[in-house]
Amino acid sequence: MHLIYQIFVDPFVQMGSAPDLLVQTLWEGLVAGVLYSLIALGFVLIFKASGVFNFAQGIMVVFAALTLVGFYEHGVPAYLALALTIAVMFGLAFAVERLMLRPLVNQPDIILFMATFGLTYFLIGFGELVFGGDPKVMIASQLGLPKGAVEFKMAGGFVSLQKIDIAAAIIASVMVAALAVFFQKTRVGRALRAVADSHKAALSVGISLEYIWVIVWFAAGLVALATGIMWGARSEVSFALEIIALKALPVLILGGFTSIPGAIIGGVIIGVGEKIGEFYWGPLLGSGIETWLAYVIALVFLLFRPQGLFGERIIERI
Amino acid sequence: MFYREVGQYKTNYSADMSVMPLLQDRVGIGIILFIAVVIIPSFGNAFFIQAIMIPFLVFSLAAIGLNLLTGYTGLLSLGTGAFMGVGAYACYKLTTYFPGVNILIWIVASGFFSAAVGVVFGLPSLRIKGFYLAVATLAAQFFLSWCFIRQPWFYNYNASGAIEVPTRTLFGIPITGATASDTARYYVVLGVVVAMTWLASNLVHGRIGRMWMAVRDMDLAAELIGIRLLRTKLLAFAVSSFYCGVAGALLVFQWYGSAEPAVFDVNLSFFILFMVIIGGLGSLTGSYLGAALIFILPIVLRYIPPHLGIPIRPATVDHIQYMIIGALIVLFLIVEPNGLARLWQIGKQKLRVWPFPY
Amino acid sequence: MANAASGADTFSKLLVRNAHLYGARPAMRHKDLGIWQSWTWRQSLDLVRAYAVGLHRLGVKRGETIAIVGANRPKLYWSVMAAQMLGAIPVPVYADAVADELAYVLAHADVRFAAVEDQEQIDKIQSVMQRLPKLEFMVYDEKRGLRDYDHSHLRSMDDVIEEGRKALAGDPAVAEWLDKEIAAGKGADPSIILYTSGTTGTSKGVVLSNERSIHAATDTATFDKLNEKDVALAYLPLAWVGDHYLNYAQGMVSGFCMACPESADTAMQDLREIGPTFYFAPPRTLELLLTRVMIRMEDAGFVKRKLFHYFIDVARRYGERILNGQSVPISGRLLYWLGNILVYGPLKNVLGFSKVRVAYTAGEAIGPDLFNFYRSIGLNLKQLYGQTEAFLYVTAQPDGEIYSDTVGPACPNVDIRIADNGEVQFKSPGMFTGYFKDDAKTAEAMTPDGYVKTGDAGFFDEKTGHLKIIDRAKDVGRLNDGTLFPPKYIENKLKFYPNIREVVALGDQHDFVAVMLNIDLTAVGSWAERNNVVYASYQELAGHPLVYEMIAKHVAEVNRSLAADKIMAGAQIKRFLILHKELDADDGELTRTQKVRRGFIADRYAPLIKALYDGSKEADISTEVTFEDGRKGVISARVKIRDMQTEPPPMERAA
Amino acid sequence: MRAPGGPEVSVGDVLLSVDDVSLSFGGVKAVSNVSFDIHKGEIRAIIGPNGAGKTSMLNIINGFYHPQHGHITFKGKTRTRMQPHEAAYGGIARTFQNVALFRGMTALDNIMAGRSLKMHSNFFWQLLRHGPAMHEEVEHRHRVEEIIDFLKIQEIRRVPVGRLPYGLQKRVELGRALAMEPDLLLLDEPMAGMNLEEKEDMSRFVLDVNDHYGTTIALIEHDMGVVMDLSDRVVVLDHGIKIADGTPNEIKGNQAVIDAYLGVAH
Repeated sequence: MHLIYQIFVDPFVQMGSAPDLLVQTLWEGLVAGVLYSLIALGFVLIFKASGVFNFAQGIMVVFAALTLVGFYEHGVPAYLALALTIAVMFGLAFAVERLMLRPLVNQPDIILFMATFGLTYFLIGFGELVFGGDPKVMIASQLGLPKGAVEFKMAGGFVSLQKIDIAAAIIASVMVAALAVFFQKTRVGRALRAVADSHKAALSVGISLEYIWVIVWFAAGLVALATGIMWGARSEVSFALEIIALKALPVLILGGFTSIPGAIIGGVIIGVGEKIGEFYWGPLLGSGIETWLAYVIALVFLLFRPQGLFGERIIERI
Repeated sequence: MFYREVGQYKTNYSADMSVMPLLQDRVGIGIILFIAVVIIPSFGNAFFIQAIMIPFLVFSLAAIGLNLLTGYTGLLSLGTGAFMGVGAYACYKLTTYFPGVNILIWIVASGFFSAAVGVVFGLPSLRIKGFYLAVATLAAQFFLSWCFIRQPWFYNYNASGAIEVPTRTLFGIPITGATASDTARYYVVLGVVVAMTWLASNLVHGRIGRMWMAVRDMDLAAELIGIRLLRTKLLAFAVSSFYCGVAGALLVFQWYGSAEPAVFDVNLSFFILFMVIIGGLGSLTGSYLGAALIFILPIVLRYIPPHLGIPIRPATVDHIQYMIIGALIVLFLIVEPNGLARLWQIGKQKLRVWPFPY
Repeated sequence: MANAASGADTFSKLLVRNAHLYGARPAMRHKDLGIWQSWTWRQSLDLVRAYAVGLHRLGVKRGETIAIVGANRPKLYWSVMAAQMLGAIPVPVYADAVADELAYVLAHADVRFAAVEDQEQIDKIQSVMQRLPKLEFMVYDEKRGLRDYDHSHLRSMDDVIEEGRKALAGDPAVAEWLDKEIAAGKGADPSIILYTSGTTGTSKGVVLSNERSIHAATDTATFDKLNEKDVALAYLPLAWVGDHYLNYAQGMVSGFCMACPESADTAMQDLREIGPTFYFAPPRTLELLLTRVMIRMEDAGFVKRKLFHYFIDVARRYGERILNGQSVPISGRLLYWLGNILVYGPLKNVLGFSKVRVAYTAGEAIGPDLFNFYRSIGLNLKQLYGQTEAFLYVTAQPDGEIYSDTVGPACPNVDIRIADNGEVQFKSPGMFTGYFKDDAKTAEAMTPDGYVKTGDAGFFDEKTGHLKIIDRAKDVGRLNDGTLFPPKYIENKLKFYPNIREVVALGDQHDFVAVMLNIDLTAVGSWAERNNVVYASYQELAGHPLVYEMIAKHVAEVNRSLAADKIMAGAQIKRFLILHKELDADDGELTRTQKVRRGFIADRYAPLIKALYDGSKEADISTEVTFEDGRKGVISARVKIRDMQTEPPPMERAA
Repeated sequence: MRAPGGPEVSVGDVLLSVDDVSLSFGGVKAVSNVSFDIHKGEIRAIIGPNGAGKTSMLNIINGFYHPQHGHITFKGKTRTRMQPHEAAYGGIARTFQNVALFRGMTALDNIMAGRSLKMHSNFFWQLLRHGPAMHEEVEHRHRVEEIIDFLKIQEIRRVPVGRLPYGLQKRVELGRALAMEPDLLLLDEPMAGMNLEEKEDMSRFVLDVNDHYGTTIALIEHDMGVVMDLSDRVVVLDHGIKIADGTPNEIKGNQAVIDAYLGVAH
């Protein structure tokens, strides 16, 4: 009886009694969600274009962030460092296509999936070798990202929004918009969508798969960089970040592997749901439930919509 | 070349359908078993038995478990680590509650617990497929490892949060815990692993194996020839998790001796998955080969530089090791996507038709 | 085993004896439904008894003939046994015989019954029914496709056997009656009629008697120490004396197991599975096999290939001597031992020869290289000489006395003499009792003092005392200048080249020797691939200038070897051509045992022969061909003719 | 052993009847108000131009799709929502337009898999591969070998089907269907993409199956020649609507059919 109360009543009472906390939590969730979305976005881009389930997306975030900071630490001016990092990400995309995707073309998905594991390990090793294992501070301010927080009163309490978070939200939305345009308007973008349907189609558009893959991985790299900067600015740059890649997976289930809007909305749902759950229900289950809550949400969701929020409906033919 | 198949003809179906129709193969297995049972314990040093053979066998068993699910039934799972955990903790709890009962029984029994858990988390497999399912299994992974960390009941409220393996005996000889000799533990592991491998090969060579592979190769067609998809998939989940569970129990009770929850995190799942892929999907032999490669490679990499007298900081070794393993995995996938098992087969075929090329 | 055989003077009695001696040992195996179905001697006996009773109920009577048509299948062998048990005379017919030949044999043998393999044979027979007024009833093995056939004169063997079994079970009197029937069989009774595929004209029915067959088989089985533990693969035509002697008769006498392949095309695989200990193959089969081996080795990796050729060379040097138990340097033994592990052993394994204890080849001369190859890798291959009229064996090579160019000394209890005209004549235990319904021909084939004329020309080699066969006596002709001309001798020399499949040598009553030949599509084909010569058909490849070049080289070599031999020097080849089509049994150019039908070819290819001798560079020819499905068609071509240099006979040899 | 479900139907009676069945995918009508029946022991052809809804029809019959309207009566039992495996147990087997074999398995295992629904030995015997489990394996292997012999595919027994040429794959697939000892065999374009010789073989096999096993057959085929030779009765679909039903000869003359094939606008 008491338990029932604890689960189904008490949390909502709390929410009602302290709306400022609720808003605060929602905001936290939203921001976290945005970052999940960004990573998920990286996955979706690659999955759409090459059917590769890119496990390395998470590590690419870390790698990008580390490279950026690394350059800066070696005395490279912040914006130049940024440019260089972008160049590095392109190099990475190029190398991946050359050394990994091309030789593995037409292999079963699971093999490519495994290959991205290999990539992950390689990048971890490489990153630690070059930049060392210890955490670094993101050069947020040097990149002109705002500091501090805006606070405003609300229902007898405070709600404080980190400027950096606001920036994150904005940048994320800008990126999504940009990508949307890229997909809808540009020739490559259209080819890309064609690839998602069938590789032959892409070729008929007259663009080589190799080229498309490089572009896509590069795009994913950029997204990773952005994510890295944001996330790094909020906490710090270290391989601990890798875990957020796994956080992004339930987002994918929710949004569908091939849907960009799905990734965004899924991200927000997961982010918010996670924070709310952790904050209001966590205590009675013992804290730390956010490690799996996201998955359980996604899983339950899956049982009703196997193809995710926006994924194409699967009509089985035979 | 060593194969002499002339005159090895079958006059009845049971002989024709035996798992190893060729005499030479049976002899080969015999030799391997002899080495495992007699040579290694009598000549292998403590390090070899304790730090290489025991874990190798345990991981092989886990790999077989995952292979039954992913390789034979085509269901990708990333929850292996957790299922192993369930086994380990189940065994731990069982032996704390019933110290009297022989530990071997509990090791096997713990398999049933992970089987049950496996079935629960396998339920979604009816509706969802491929990577969606893989991600779903991650739910199991994270939820369970969370339990191991956050629910003190699992580790008897130890301050350390780790589980300590008590000493248990078989015929008066300690086979678990601090006092158990390497050899004793080795024999227990060997016994269990060999027996379960035999059972697994029986399964996959029979009706159930065919049903699993049918589901893997084309589930719609499978359904239309009267195979019930959910049942078949759940059975695969159950059997697979059972194997992983036992492997997990062995891992803690016969190898580590004590374990933090962290042991059974998602990385273990990936580790086992590597073994299966590199070893070869849908091959029991492959599971062993994969386990050998993935488990032993790092050890080798770790011990080579010192022997070559190259002075490197251990941290650096770590990093380089990561890079090499990563690169090797990619390289290997490029060279032989079908895994070591395939190479093994090709080699065997060559020997069979020797001196001819095909 | 000889003594064991004594007492039993008919095959039926032998079968009974075997059921007692080797009751639980396998008598018959058959690759069917994926596994080797097996029957022990006891089971065979029971089955045959039931079958015999069943046949009797259908009206088969003592002394009657019954046709056996089909491939090597247990049920057909049992048909033979069942017939013999009733004192009826089985008449096996080649499964691939075209309706026409089939009609001739069945009519000539006045069969009232036929035991056939399947629908195909039944259709064939029914298509010539009007020529077989005597044929009343057919029993078949394969039910498939016969469901809606009129069964008033048709039964499945299974039913017949089942009926017999019921009868035997139901009434002990039947069993007694059958025992009497078996006892009633006399050694002198004919046991079988084998129709010779006769190199010339239509075939004759060679009648063999129980006791003679058994006597002969006993002698040779003893000679080769065959026993109940041996295994033989019955893959050669069941109607051919070779199969009936080597597998059926010797099997019955020594109680070994006869294994039937799943089908003709799986024979190779089945051979490998069953691993026979007693093996027979005509030279052309061995040749085909060797060619395949060499071709496959061509595709092997460099190292493997080198290894292979090195050790094959080692084998050539020591293998044979080791097999003959002669002295070999220790180093040689060592190398051979190594080679045996690396090459010979595995090779014999993939070919299915690992367990072969005794292997025979016969039918035509075998190339020394070919013969020595198999012996050198440790296959105890031997030659025998014989013919249907002798129930196969006349001479055979005993272990340890093996020469590629002889056929060995007379078999035990065989008496051989050479007539003045060089013809080989013999008296043997197994010799036939006469041609069926043809005393004239029988008389013709025998000498007044009871020797059989083989029709082969030959002589005893002084050195070895073994018999050497050059050619058919009547085929040995003379060129216009009087030089001796044994066509076979020349043809064989050419045929020993893997590239040459078939040869017809001409020269009798001509000024010089000329040959027409077939290239071997397998060998030349792969040669063409390696030298990227493109071709669409046999005809195109045969006409290719490069191919002519290659063949010309072979012919030149043959001329050289002919020149080396004084009497043959005059018979060198002056001109040759490559035929535009492969000689084929379906067109009547070859016999069913793949021997060349000279007379027939002479008029069929008259235009070419004319061209060969009138010096023209090429000639047109069009020939009618029969396709597998029996349809006929015509192919015509322009065939090139090639002139050859001849070598002068080396004087010092002459001296 | 006959499949369970429904009383035995004797030759000539209605084995299966399709009553007023309609199926649509999100607005697109695949089949609308189609009715026809299949008699025990006959060979029934379903023909029609591309997109006529033939394959959908088969998918409905063996429960892979569920019609929104109308129902199927099989062996006297009427079902609207039948699961595929139920259909299989009921005695309906099926081959597919583009071969749906288990590519990773040998021809033998594929056909053995076809007998799964007839094998019942429990899990623990399976584990030991002994006793009942092994007896069962042997017994069914024997049945399967008979099919292999019947289809003349002995030499490819142990070849993974993925490596087989198309024609042989089709044959193996037929074998797998036969292994189920079905009362009703659905063949979806059994001769698609075959050369003349292969077509003749396949036609032979289809007739033999019908004759030898007495199996009722419903087949979709484009090659009119084949249809006319093989089938006892033909039903013609066009744009999901039944436009004709009758013996081959009746169909030949039918104006609607001719129009449909000449693509006269509707």
